[in-house]
Amino acid sequence: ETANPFKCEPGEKYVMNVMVSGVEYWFPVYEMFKQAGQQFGCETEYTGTPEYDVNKQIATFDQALAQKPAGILVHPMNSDPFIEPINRATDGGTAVVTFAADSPNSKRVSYITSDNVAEGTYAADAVAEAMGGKGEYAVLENPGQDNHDKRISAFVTRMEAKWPDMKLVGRAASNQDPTKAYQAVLSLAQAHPDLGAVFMPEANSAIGAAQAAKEGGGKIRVMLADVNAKILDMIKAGEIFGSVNPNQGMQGYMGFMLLWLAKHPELIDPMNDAKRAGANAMKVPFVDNGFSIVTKDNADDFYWDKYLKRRGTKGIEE
Amino acid sequence: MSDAPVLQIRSLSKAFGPVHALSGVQFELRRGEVHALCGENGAGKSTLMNMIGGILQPDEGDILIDGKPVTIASPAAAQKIGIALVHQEIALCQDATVAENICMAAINARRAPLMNFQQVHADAEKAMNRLAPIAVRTKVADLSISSQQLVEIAKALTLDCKVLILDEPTAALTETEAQRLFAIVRGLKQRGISVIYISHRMAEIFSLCDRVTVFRDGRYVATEAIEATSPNDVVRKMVGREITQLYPDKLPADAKPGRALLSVSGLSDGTRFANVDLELRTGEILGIGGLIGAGRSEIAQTICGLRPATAGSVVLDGKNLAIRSYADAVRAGLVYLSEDRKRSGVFLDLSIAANVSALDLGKLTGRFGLLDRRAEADQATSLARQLGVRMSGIDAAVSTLSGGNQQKVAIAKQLSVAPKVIIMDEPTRGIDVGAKVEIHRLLRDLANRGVGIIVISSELPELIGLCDRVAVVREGRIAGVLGTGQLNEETIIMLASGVQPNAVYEGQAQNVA
Amino acid sequence: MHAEIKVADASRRASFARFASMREAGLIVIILALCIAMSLASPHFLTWGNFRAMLMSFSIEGIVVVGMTILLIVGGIDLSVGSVVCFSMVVSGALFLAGLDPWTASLIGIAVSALIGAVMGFFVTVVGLNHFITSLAAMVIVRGLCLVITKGTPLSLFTLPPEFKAIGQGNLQGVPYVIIIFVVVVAIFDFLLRRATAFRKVFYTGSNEKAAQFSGIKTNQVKFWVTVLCATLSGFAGVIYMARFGAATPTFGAGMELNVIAAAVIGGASLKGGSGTIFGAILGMALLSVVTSSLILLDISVYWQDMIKGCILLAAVSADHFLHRKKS
Amino acid sequence: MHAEIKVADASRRASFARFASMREAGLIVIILALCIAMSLASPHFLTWGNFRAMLMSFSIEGIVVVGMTILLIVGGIDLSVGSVVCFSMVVSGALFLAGLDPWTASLIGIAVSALIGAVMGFFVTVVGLNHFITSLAAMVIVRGLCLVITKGTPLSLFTLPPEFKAIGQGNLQGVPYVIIIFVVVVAIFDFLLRRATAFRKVFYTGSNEKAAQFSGIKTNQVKFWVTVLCATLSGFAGVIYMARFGAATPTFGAGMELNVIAAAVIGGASLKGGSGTIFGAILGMALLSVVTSSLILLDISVYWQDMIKGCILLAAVSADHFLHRKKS
Ligand SMILES: Nc1ncnc2c1ncn2[C@@H]1O[C@H](COP(=O)(O)OP(=O)(O)OP(=O)(O)O)[C@@H](O)[C@H]1O
Ligand SMILES: Nc1ncnc2c1ncn2[C@@H]1O[C@H](COP(=O)(O)OP(=O)(O)OP(=O)(O)O)[C@@H](O)[C@H]1O
Ligand SMILES: [Mg+2]
Ligand SMILES: [Mg+2]
Repeated sequence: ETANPFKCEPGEKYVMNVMVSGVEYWFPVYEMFKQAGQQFGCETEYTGTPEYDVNKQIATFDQALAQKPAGILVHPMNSDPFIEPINRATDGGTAVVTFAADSPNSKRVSYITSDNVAEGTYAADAVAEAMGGKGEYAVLENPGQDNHDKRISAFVTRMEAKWPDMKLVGRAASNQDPTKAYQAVLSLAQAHPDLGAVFMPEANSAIGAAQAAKEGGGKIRVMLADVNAKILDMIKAGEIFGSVNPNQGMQGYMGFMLLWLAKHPELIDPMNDAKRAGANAMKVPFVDNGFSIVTKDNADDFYWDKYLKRRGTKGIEE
Repeated sequence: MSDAPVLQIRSLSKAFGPVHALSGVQFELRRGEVHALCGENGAGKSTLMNMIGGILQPDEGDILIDGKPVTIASPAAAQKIGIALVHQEIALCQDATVAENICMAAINARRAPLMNFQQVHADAEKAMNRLAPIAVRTKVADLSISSQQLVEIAKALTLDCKVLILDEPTAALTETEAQRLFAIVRGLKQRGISVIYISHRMAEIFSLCDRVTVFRDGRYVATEAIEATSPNDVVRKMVGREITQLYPDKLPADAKPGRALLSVSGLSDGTRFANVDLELRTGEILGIGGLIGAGRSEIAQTICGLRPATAGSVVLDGKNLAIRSYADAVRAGLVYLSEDRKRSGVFLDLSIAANVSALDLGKLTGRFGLLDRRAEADQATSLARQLGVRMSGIDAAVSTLSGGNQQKVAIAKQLSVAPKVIIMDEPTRGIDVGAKVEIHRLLRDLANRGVGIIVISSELPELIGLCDRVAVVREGRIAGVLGTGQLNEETIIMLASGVQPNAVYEGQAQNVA
Repeated sequence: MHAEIKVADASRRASFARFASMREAGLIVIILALCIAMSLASPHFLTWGNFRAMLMSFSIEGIVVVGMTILLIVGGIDLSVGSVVCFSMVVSGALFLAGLDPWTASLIGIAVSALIGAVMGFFVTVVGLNHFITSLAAMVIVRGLCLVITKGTPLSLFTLPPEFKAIGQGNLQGVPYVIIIFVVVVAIFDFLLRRATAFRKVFYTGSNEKAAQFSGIKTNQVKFWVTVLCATLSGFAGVIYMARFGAATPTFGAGMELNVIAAAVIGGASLKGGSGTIFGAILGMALLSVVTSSLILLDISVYWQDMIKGCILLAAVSADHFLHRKKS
Repeated sequence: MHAEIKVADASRRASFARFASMREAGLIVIILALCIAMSLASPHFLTWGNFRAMLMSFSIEGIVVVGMTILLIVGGIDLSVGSVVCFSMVVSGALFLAGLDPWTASLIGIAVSALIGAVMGFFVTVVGLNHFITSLAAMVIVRGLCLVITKGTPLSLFTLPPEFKAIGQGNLQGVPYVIIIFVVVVAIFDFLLRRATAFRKVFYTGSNEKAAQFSGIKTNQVKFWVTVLCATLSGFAGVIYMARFGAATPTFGAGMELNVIAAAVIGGASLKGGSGTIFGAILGMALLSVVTSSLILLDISVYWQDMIKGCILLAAVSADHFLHRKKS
């Protein structure tokens, strides 16, 4: 009798929860999350703490949970601290899917991310190829943030494994601060006049690093992960070599799907032990949303404000 | 053993960098005596006391207690061997109550883990009431400087000591409180407690003490029994010269009254005083007397715009003074010297020169709004010389000066401008006899040159000796104005307290007993 | 009978006067006003779930606030609290992973936190540096130690025994242990700070160090022990965080110091020393928390959250200031 | 002849004594010692390129340090500097993108920064809040405004005309304009702070506010204008950052306040007011910068960098303290 099962009940609400909620990385994720929600006739909400603080993020998660939503798409700032809140949510009937960072030991039903290791690996290949497989490179780090650390270590590992003539000459902590990155790259360039490339796992440092590289005569290739308008402009101008950018849109869209499915396991009659074991039959442990390589040629397609204008939406404010 | 003096100092020296505060001084305190220590400002009196009290360590020399040499490493150590010190500079915890301040040493020594506030309040009340009825639950920050001085004394009195050191305890007190203190000191003496008493008031020394030791320039000069000496003699030993005239000549009685420089009428602040009328004429020095807490300082501060008035008017040199802040008053030529030099008189961390120039920077400002440092130095040097400030140089921080010398810097600041009227609140507080004479002469000179001078003082001889007329304040009202002919201690005390003088002293006697 | 009414009236008035004269009265009024406004604006506000979330969000940090307040009273400051919280987590966590039982590991974690406090106390009292610069250096050094120990990756303490995790995650008839511990710590220290002889010396030292010395108080000892206490409480908080999160992240607690100091200052502590109460500081913390969670509940756009939060904070502090000033 | 030598000797000794008695002497010695050690350890240290890099890395922040130092001297503190730097960038950037020429846009950016200072000054002097809490609220509010204006994404100011970008990126015969501007600002304010009448009042107010009032100084005015000055200099720094990076990022400058305050305190400013010099504060900044870039030059592991940095900082400050104390 139900012509279309892919519809939400009235009041069925899905929430996305993040830390440092004011930064743009999340916006495309939520945008597609929201679009999926609209297509299903669901309510969606964007929540999180503006601060970089796991304790505060958990507080917002708990608050969202207190309103008994159907599902939460969460980016857990640290994995283990979220075990208890996620389990509490799941036990209370709220589906939880993690994205971009995982809480593997919790009862979340799915995890969707781009592959940090693949991102780091690709970045390494791209840099090394451009340098003819030979030269000096350095990395700027943000020690302590898991996905950033993964990208860095994948980058370095790949260099060591596949590009024996690429030499790692420096590691400095820039902690997502453009001025620190600026100083670090200037210092590195002093110590290593032949420095040919620098890689960093996020976009904030890149602004400072690129400026330093430019002042150093433009010999240093700046490679990073993530993009924003400024980075895109610099890529187009040749001041930044390139960026690996996760496919945020799919992260949001598929994230919603995974949540919705997890909330509606009754739609299938599982051909396994899920029912007897009391497990969620719609569990999809891992989804890779892929990533793009942003270079001069395709940079134009990644501007967020242009996308918003084209779509006529208000982004996270609805 | 009982023959040994309670406290003996042998060839003790102390230097602060290039300044030799004390060089080879000696001192001896017998059991049950009240021993006065005299000397000019900066002679090293407080420095010596600070070493006995464990706050400073001597460079050379010995301190003997009961004949045995001791090292007094800290104030706690001093207390342990029975030395109590009332500091010249008030050192109280402003955020704590009077009671807690008074009982602080006891609280510190207390073994029980929890406070017994009832006991603290009771003990403090007992100690405080011997001196003055100050509510022990008030925060010290809410007290005037003179009340704080009383708290400081009460604090020392609670200690179980055999040597009590009083470093200028009466500098901010009026006759009434001073007399109470003396009665207490005499009681202590009877119980065999020895007292070192530092003061610049000769009358007090000669009525209270048994012996007197004089220091000059950080050196020991002499020790005499009180009966064997005279105030003039002590002053001569202190200053190194004879002081013939203690106070400058007053206006002749038949002099024509000058024009009104400052007229205050109907001034009220809504809380502390009401309906105050005052008039200051050119050529005269007007005194303001009264008991502690009578509201003298408040009246003066209100006249100058340092506190808000609710009613009344102030006319300065014929012009109605409509001021919103003290800065306006200074601009109009009306300046005020605070009685509380530490809290509002000087900048302890800044240099002497910077302190002296604080009141009128405009005068020292050259082109482009830059400070003329040479003019600043000249001004500071000349005023410091005039007032006899003992210092290592005008670049020294005021905190390195002795109490009296800090007061001189505060006065120098007022004198650095050329105001129409100066109101001085306890100007000679802590200042030695010689310098006092000099300051009084300066004030008289200024008065003769047409500058209006108002002196608020708790020291009756100063009011009587210096001023041409004295207005007496009682509980926020002018109780009366006394002219030259009427100026004597009894009349002032009577006006100030509203009782016959004899009755006042009897009341005190009962209180003490 | 008429007289009786009057008496009751007078005593009511007296107890009202006592309330109004409390330093904390203004804050309580403001927080209540905010809560009432919020419960009208959002049906979700006045729910146990929401209150639990708010309480949980500041209980552990509240323990750090206790130490900071006492340190502020003595005239000090500790910028390293966030690092020390993290260090305690990391040390306890690493020891647990190395095979120690979690209780011993936690005790050691708290002990090394106290040791850090002692080192800071040494630099402040013996070397003579000020608290600001000492604790700033400690903040950087201790954070560095966390990185060194963890090599930058969070320690996963999934294997912590449930009875240990219960400290952070369990509850007693619906009331989380974390909240109970918080309330007990606050109550004890609030009481001690008001009544204990030893803690009065903290006020005296902070109010006028010289005067305290003149009364025989060994102010350096006082400052030393308060510094140690603050670090120890931070270490204790770290252990509870570990139990709560089941993890030790090397970046945890960054920026905590500002929040903690802000709470204490809103609650009446002065950076100049000599004043402050624990109850007030906790109210300050509560105010910050209520404001933050209100904005989230009202679904205010994240772009506007910070701005509105700051404005409410400023308004609340100004209102408190006026209420308090009128009183005195 | 003998006498002549003596005179020369004496004058040399006198000028040495004058140097040794400077508050900054200790810091200079320590920084030089670090530099010598570094030039032995790394051949790249003693190069113009490296010094240029170090100077560049702290020159713009150095302008903020100037304002902060003056504010600390008056007894205030400003936690909002990082936010205001960012706000000035964001406002100027947004206005430029809206079509204004960059110079006018920058002037407006600086003006609104000054306005923020004025609002803070109002709350401090008229309402009577303290600087800490006022600037904390301002920090949050202004950061929020940055988010509101940028909607969370960096403004790309790629189209800034080259003559404007030159402020941040160009150089005059090899010396970057940024360094020139920095040196000029520092020199002017150091001079003014030592010599100008107006700035003398800052010392009076910070040293003893009540005594300053009793000297006819309108201390509230002084505090107000110093607050405005600090915010204005932050705004100025923001505009230069914009010219350097050609972007306005809404998260820029977070955490800057601690660095800036640390520099001033290392350089001799006291959180209690009344003391501090600009030259000293800049040396403090230089010390922090030398340490940071040394660690990078020596290729120390990132995990150890923080720890070593903190230890050097602590050692340097302790050494300075001893040098200074021996002198006095
Ligand atoms: N901390 C210090 N640093 C430098 N000099 C000091 C310091 N303390 C005191 N002096 C100097 O030591 C000398 C003696 O000072 P002291 O306070 O003992 O004088 P005093 O006799 O008590 O004077 P007064 O009657 O004014 O109180 C003075 O010249 C003073 O400048
Ligand atoms: N609550 C307070 N806080 C700070 N200072 C106060 C307070 N109450 C009074 N004072 C200060 O105390 C002084 C007033 O002293 P007091 O009330 O004893 O009057 P007085 O007649 O001047 O007495 P005396 O000068 O003999 O002490 C003023 O300088 C005033 O500034
Ligand atoms: Mg003295
Ligand atoms: Mg008075």
